[in-house]
Amino acid sequence: MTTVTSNELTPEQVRDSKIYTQWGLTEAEYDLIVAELKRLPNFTEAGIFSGMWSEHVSYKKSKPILRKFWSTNERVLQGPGEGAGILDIGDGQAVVFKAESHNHPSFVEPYEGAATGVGGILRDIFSMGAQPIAVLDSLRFGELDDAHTKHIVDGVIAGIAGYGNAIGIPTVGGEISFDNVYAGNPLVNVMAVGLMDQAAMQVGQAKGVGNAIIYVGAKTGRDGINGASFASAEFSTEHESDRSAVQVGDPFLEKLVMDATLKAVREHSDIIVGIQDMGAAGLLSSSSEMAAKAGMGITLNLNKVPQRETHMTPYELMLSESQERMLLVVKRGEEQAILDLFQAADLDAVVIGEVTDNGRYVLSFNDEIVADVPIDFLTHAPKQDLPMAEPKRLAAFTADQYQPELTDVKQTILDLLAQPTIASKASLFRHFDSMVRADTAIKPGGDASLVRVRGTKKALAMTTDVNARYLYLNPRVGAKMAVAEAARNIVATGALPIGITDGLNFGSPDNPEVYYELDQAVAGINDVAKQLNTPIISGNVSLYNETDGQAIYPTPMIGMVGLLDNVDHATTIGFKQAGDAIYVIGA
Amino acid sequence: MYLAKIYVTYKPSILDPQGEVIKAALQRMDYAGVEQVAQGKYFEVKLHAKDVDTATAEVESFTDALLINQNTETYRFDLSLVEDEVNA
Amino acid sequence: MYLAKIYVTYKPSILDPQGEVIKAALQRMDYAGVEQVAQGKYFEVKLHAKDVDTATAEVESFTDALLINQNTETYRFDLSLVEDEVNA
Amino acid sequence: MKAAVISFPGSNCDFDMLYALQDFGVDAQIVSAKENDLTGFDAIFLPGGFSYGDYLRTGAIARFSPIMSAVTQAANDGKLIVGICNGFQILTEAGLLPGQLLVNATPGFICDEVPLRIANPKTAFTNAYDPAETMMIPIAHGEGNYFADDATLAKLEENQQVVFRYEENPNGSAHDIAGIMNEQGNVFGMMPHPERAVDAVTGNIDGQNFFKSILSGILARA
Ligand SMILES: Nc1ncnc2c1ncn2[C@@H]1O[C@H](COP(=O)(O)OP(=O)(O)O)[C@@H](O)[C@H]1O
Repeated sequence: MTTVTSNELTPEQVRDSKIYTQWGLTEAEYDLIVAELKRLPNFTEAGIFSGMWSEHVSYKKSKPILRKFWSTNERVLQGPGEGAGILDIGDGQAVVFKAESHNHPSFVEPYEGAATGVGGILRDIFSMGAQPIAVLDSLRFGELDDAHTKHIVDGVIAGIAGYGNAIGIPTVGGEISFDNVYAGNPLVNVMAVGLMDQAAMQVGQAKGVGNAIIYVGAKTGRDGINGASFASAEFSTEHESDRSAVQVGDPFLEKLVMDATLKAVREHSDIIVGIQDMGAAGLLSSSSEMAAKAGMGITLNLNKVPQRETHMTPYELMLSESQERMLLVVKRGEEQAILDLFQAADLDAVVIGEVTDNGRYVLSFNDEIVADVPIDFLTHAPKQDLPMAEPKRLAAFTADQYQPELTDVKQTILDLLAQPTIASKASLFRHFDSMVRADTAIKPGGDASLVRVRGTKKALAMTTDVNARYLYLNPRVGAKMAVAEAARNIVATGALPIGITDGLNFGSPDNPEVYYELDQAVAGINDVAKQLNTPIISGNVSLYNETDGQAIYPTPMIGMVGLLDNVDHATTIGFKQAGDAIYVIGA
Repeated sequence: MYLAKIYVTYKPSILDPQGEVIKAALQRMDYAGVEQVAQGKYFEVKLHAKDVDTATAEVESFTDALLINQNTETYRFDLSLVEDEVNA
Repeated sequence: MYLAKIYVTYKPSILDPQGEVIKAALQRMDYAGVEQVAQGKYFEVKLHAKDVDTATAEVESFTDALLINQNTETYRFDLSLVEDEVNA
Repeated sequence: MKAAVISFPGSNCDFDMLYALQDFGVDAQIVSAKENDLTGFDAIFLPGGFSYGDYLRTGAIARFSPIMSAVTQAANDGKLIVGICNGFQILTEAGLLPGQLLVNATPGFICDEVPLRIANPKTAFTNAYDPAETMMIPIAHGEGNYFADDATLAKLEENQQVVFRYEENPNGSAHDIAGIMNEQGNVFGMMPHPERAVDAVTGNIDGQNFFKSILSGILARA
């Protein structure tokens, strides 16, 4: 039986007020929960279902399409489904990478939104046991003649710099373009790349009855409560009050957490069962997903959770998106070694619960059970098959619609070069430390960036690309072109493309035309990925990028990584000497 | 001319990483009595305005618009009349 | 418990680039009356001390030692007695 | 020669410095800022990064780390102390070097490679360079604007304590100062990062002579 903590709505009040709809649950979903539990969910339970069943956490709307991604070949050690994907690069080493979007948070609060995006993607990498070695970004803004857009651009650039520079992971590349379609929905995608020994592979699972759940890192505050359902709701300019959902990052603390986590993996891999970062829907999604993947249950004592603020409720503790927090599962009886290691780094590390074998998600608070639900049910949002329809505009396009008329070629070229999207971005990316770690072999300014693998001759090339206008004109062909462009950028450094991560930025999937674009973009990425033998091993989905009904262009950011066997063979973009012949190759 | 002294602090629920780090440092330095540290910003702005009401309105307007981040920060200010200086 | 509000500013001779940037931005935003902007720091420190003299001495000591850099910064502060909270 | 590279919480160029020293055959190791003894070392390096997040002021909190009394002792013993970027900021906060590093004249972090000139070729940090040489050294900082009062600046110039100057001042530093040393010439700090310019793979080896200078200086003393 579950009880209700004071001041919260009773289960009946939750039902009658339909407060859950404000958290993003539909009435049908609520009814399903009642049927499964055979009772009314209490306030905390309704809250955790709304968090877990949000699109941001469950991908309930995009999953049917994401399943179509081609994600296996001889190099893939870990495909989609974990914190990040992993590829074999030989010699017992592996490269780990993933992309993440922080679009809505960056619109609301540009500096912190972008900064915490970097913090989040780095946690995804080091929670796999990998040392992050590089960050890239992919940014879309409105046109620069608008003061508010300028404010967003400055904040986002400063935020990426503020976090990445401080934590000491170089931001080695990225891409930026400007188009008014993004004025109310800027895109802030970040990608991180890490390096690991295959022997140290960590996966986010909570196995083994009695094993300890250890909370590590920052204390929990009310930051970003309902951030996950917030990110999944269409943005309306009228909802100023949504603004409190933004969290603040602390790169200094994350550096301590990162170094200590990697040390724990190096020194205690025998007793660490799983590691997971707390991202969207914080403690709730990390703990329930770890248990679900292992087919286990979990019980947490919320009074043990380190708290920054007073009087926090179970609902708030579970849904808080305070940054710089991790969850570890450690073999029963061996906790102390891990606690000591983190405490030596001046970090909070606390046993907050344990793995059980009953398949239930049980939360206690002030000696009362405040939630008790089946984990499988909690972590499997009801699937949604959404209708798709070819956008009407596509049928309307004709091939000869526009013919450029060039009268003054020189002037046209100068005009093109003056376009912010085409002009050099050096004035922006010079704010990013691209050289820290002293491994950056090709810095921003070339086609792709190249980072040496210290101690070997190898290097990893990396790039982010997509031209969304092409997708607007033809989602499938445009997506193919994005992958092809990324591959060309990788090849231009001398490296062999080996894998892809993506950031799928789209409008509302409830619009059949947008859902069609998403489906076609994934198909297009697959087409070329298979030809190039570059599986899609990780990615991120950001939907509802619409303001007042106006969707962005379909913008699937492609992050690609390539492998160069001998860094001495790297090629850079500049012409080398007068008299060298210039070739144009390709179609 | 008016002098506005504007004190900006984080809203109560916002994380203040700087304050935490400074508190820990003071405690390490044996200032054991220190219980809590919050770091904010402090602005001194000199402005011309025809009267104190106009000055007040102006300070509120630009503080909201630029000096603070309304998502995370809050402020209070004092206003006083000061001598115009030739070279402020 | 005492609450010290500490206001830190640059010494007059020190160029304050952040203040200059803010002033220029305010003027661009048509706050034409703005004559001068200085950005400083503001700390709120809660501390236990047996009396006000001890508290004053403590605040002066740690502000000189840590909170300011005496090459470039100066400060003033107010001290007030506040309620102890169980969980501040 | 035995070198210590101090790792403060938040240092992030500690390993870059360690690897650079090891590339030159130096027996170098990382020493935590929580330690308090440096007696076994001939040279001490304070690396770049964001010690304690650079909260409050750059270097302000790190300066009170336990290791700093050992660093001060080593400085008084005449050992070489080298602070790069955040290390320079820490040395000024600790009073081992005069002045302070303020926010860049145009506020904002900058990462670039900038030309430096040698202001004093006869130091333990420059003796291997051709005095007329201009070198490109990476910078990466938001607070590298060197400030000192006029009397201090005059003294620095008179004693030839200015070691490197920017050819094109990127941050507003007084007298274009990129690096200075103390009067005795054993404590040195600079904002640019020579340790990022030692390996041909990164496309820049202009920092090599910095390390060669230190090595030959140490050998000459021994
Ligand atoms: N947001 C950014 N962050 C870091 N580097 C960037 C960013 N935007 C552009 N760059 C760098 O600028 C160079 C040119 O970028 P871009 O104009 O997008 O070229 P391309 O179209 O060839 O990809 C690349 O090296 C890229 O890494």
